[in-house]
Amino acid sequence: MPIPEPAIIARGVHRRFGAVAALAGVDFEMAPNEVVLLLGPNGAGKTTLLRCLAGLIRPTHGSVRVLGHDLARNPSARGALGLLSHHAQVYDDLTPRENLQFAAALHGITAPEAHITRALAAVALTDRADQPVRGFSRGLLQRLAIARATLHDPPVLLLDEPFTGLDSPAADALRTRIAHERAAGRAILCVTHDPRELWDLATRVVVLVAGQVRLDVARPANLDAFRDDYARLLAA
Amino acid sequence: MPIPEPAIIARGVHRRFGAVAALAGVDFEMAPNEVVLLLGPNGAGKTTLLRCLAGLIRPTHGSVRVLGHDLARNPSARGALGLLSHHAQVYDDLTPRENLQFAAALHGITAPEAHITRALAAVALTDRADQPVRGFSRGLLQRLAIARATLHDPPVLLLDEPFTGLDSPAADALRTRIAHERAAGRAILCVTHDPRELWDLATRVVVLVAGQVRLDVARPANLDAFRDDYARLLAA
Amino acid sequence: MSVLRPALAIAVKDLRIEWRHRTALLTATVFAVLVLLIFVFSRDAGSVSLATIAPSVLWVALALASLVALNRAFLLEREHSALDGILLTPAPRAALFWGKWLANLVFVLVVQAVAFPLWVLFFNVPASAALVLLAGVAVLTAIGFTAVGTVFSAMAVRTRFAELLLPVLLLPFMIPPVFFATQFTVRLLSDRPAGELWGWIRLLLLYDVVFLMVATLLFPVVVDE
Amino acid sequence: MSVLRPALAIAVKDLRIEWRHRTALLTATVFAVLVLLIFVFSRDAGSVSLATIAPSVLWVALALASLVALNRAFLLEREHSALDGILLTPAPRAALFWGKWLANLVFVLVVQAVAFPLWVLFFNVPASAALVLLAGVAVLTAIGFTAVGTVFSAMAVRTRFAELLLPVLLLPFMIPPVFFATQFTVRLLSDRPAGELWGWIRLLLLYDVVFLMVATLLFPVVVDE
Amino acid sequence: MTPDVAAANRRIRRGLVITAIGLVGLAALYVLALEYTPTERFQGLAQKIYYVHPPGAYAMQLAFTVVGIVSALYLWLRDERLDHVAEASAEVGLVFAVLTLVTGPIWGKPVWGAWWTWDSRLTFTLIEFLLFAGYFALRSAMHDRFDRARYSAVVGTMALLLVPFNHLTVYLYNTTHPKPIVMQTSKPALPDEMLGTFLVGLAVFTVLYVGFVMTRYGIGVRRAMQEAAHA
Ligand code: HEM
Ligand SMILES: Nc1ncnc2c1ncn2[C@@H]1O[C@H](COP(=O)(O)OP(=O)(O)OP(=O)(O)O)[C@@H](O)[C@H]1O
Ligand SMILES: Nc1ncnc2c1ncn2[C@@H]1O[C@H](COP(=O)(O)OP(=O)(O)OP(=O)(O)O)[C@@H](O)[C@H]1O
Ligand SMILES: [Mg+2]
Ligand SMILES: [Mg+2]
Repeated sequence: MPIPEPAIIARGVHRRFGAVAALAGVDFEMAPNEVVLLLGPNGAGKTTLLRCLAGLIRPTHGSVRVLGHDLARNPSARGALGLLSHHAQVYDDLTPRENLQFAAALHGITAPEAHITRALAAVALTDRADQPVRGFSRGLLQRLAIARATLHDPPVLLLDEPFTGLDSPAADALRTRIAHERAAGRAILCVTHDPRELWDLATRVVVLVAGQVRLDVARPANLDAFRDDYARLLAA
Repeated sequence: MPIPEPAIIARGVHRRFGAVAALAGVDFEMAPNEVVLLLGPNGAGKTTLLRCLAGLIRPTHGSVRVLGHDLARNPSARGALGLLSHHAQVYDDLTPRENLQFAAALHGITAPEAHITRALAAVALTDRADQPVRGFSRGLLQRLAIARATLHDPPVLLLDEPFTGLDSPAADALRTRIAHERAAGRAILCVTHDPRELWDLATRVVVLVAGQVRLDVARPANLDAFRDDYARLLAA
Repeated sequence: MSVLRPALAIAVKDLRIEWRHRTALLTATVFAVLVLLIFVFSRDAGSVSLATIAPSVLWVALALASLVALNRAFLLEREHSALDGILLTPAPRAALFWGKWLANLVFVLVVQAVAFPLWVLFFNVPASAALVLLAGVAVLTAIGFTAVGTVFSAMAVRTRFAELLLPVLLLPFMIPPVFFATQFTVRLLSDRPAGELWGWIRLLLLYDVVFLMVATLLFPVVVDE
Repeated sequence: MSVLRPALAIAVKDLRIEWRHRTALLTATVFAVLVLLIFVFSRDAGSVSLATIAPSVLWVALALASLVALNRAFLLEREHSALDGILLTPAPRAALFWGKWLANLVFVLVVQAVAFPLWVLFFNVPASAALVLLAGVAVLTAIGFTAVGTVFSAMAVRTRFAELLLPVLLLPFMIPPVFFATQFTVRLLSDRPAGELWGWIRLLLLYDVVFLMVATLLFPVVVDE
Repeated sequence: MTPDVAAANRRIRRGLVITAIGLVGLAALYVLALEYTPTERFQGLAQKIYYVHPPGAYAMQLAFTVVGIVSALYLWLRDERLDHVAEASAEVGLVFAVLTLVTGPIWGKPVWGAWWTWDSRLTFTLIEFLLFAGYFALRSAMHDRFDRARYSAVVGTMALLLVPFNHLTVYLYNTTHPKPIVMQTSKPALPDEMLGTFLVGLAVFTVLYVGFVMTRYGIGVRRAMQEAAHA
């Protein structure tokens, strides 16, 4: 299906690390106001794909575009994107608030205070906002990472296993958040191993296996049916 | 309920980090052949409790026993316990096989090779067994961590969010593994945020909130009903 | 996006983290003094007078202390791979360089500010106007060290054992300025004509200009893949 | 559980990791050599002859290089908090100390084995039987450094300032052996009677014995909570 | 306010009282030194430093020795109060070390014409000073209270064992510094008034040391209490 004005384009993306071919020719597009679930076995290349799209690493071959920009070559356009990775990207010696203030400064957000307070409230970190991050529990750290990655309301969001370590209230909050973003016409690409986490909000499902797209369909109606197909796909 | 010859005993366990009271008087017991789900919001103290039981940190007050030993004071008894923590506890520069060989040597496992090969197969790492761990994807690392933590088949297993990052086949494999361990009469304490992951195998559910046990019941029959109760408990 | 604002934000962030627990600063200075000491004790009092080794000791000590100081620069970007967090923002790469460099320079200057007077004290250097000149030279060396060091520590941090790799990369580049500075010091203390001194200062200036430029140019290559 | 087997396992593991890419080894050696060089350059050729500073330079260089080497020891236990993995096994704490110490010792000795001949070369020290004795003394210093260093690096690694803290804690403990060794060297090279030399060796031996014992006793306190 | 905090406050007050006594003693010492003690023939007034400088050095030695012993005891008994004592004594020791390291050169300049010489006692102080600077660097770098106590105890104990080696080092490293006179086995060469004043100096500084440590100890304990009560 041809998509009008795509938010993300990946064309024939290859990426190898030494002997390992993490990505072996990924072709993928997504439009704004899509919520794409990116599934795939461990080591399939999901994280690598996200890092390529974000411009943190360059494809060995192929090209990536986010809102028409190659972020690796064109840093000034990076504000368009938010990446929630496996790492929190914060400083242990600063408090959550200070970490967000720093991020805000780099994003050139003007008058950030109100903004930051809201972001902290959104992940229920208000009461920990002024304690140093060092010693935060895994889930608290993940919440801060979410606030950090989405602070500048980017039109394109890449989420790598965003529900990791979140307790159920926090997970629900994140789902609501994603629902809003979707309504606001953002493009959201979310890596997960448990499609249940975001099934109802997803518009499309993409399965990556061994660095290649094996399945790219509009979200099926029936989750259980899909999970059987998925299991069969991986077994093959 | 009085339990015969408990595998784990925690009596009035307090643990404070600076101003934060991570554990505020935890009383908890579990028998062999129990599978206990440990639930609780982020920052409730679950990881801290596991680390206290494993003897990695000492309670500020209170006492812990694993098969009758305080592991912090009595290292030689530590073989009785396996801890799968948030960190993989492996060396990036060694291969999975080398990492397990090292662990085997420290556990005094004799003739480990066959043992190790089996452990690697159990987590489907056989084909990566001889590549350095550096650059492993999150899920692959988690699988290695599982193999590492359970290499010496300890009678007591502490699992901290063991399903993190695992793809569905790996998660299923882990569940089967836990089922076997349970059948073999092992005591398994498993921290999770999504009770669905291990509901059918669990024999008991314990909820920790703000460093105290708020709920300690035999596993309810109805998961959805329980999740509502749990939500209400956290909301309170 | 402007360079200045993010650059300042980065420098302020670094210095704030250091300031939070002055451990790094304290240790770097104590380290400098200890290097002074270990020299004194590793010399044979019989044959080598303190005056003769004073210049070498000063510059070697300052060089090693800067090394230690530079190490921390990118180490704190490593935990939770915070560096990615910076690279994901539209802040220009130049801003990252200038910010890091500024923080490093301040840090090294503070260390020097403590170590230098102690050197004067321990080696009984005659207090005179010459010392002001010497302090100026110290600043010049600091500028050069930190320019090169900022680039290298950004490289080193991507590797395991960054703290070990940095010295090897950086020390060769420290040899020329250390050499110039020592020669300058020797002549200054045996008060030779200003003409002789000026030559060495010019060399230091040259080094600083060249490597500041090169560093600014190459830095983006290092941080961007 | 026996101490020997896990101790060896730990030492072998460390050395194997090191051998895999030799980063730290290379670094420490290059570091030692560069320190030698920086001295040659930072001295005032006019007034200071190489021969007079040769002893100092040797020992300062070796001390600083060992510092670099020791830093490595517990850094590799930090990623993925592998140290917890060790502490969770029944292996006795003493085994951890002996294993780490052994690895560190081997490591430092290798560095010395490279740096020492180069020193002889650069400072054209007359090659003679005396050098064998000197090498022996180098081993003695290495034993002391690594004993204390193993304990301190186990502590420093628990902080964010490992690479800064270790030198500051360790250097004061390095001063006596460095001093003894220098005195020994000076006398050896100006071939004094054996009696004079022997005294310094005895002091080094005393230092080694004392701190090996203390380190073994205190190490468990550091790793166990 | 918990009873412990109250106790801590009481200890602080007692410490301050003793400190006050010490300060009065110090004033008295100076009256004594300036009024009733003959001015030394060669050094003139400079020699008056003699009544604070060696005592300062002595108090520093005392402080760091206490740190060492208390640290060793902590490793044995694991009593948190011992850690507070160590912290207090180390901090006070640093203060006296600075005093010695400042008065020493002030004295050295007129007497030797040099601010600093690599004399054994000077150098020894300096090394001890740096050793304990490292000790504090470690303390400040540790986040967990228990780890901090354990680690600093280890360093403190090892520092105590290093002392003899440092002494050896600095003494073998040829000394230009006056040999201790008071400690000589033969009758002290000092005029009796000087000796008397000198001994008063030692007493005064001992009192000051005790006062400081008590106060600082109380503060340390209270801090810990409040931290605990906080949660
Ligand atoms: C830190 C730099 C120091 C300087 C510049 C210094 C200087 C001096 C001077 C000028 C004197 C007078 C010597 C005389 O009577 O002609 C003196 C005496 C003394 N100093 Fe120091 N001192 C220093 C450190 C120390 C230290 C660390 C100690 C003790 C560990 C110490 C202990 C003494 C003692 C006991 C005396 C009196 C015995 C005597 O008069 O010879 N000094 N010092
Ligand atoms: N920096 C690296 N160095 C070497 N190999 C790497 C690196 N990063 C990724 N790889 C390899 O590339 C492949 C894909 O890794 P990636 O992290 O993208 O997988 P993933 O789909 O995110 O897996 P997971 O579901 O476990 O997170 C894996 O085989 C991994 O080992
Ligand atoms: N080393 C530490 N230093 C300071 N505070 C700590 C430390 N470890 C844990 N804490 C605090 O103790 C509390 C409990 O932490 P813990 O990791 O046990 O929570 P948790 O139940 O595992 O949370 P999560 O579900 O997010 O993993 C948290 O408030 C955390 O900030
Ligand atoms: Mg991934
Ligand atoms: Mg946890």
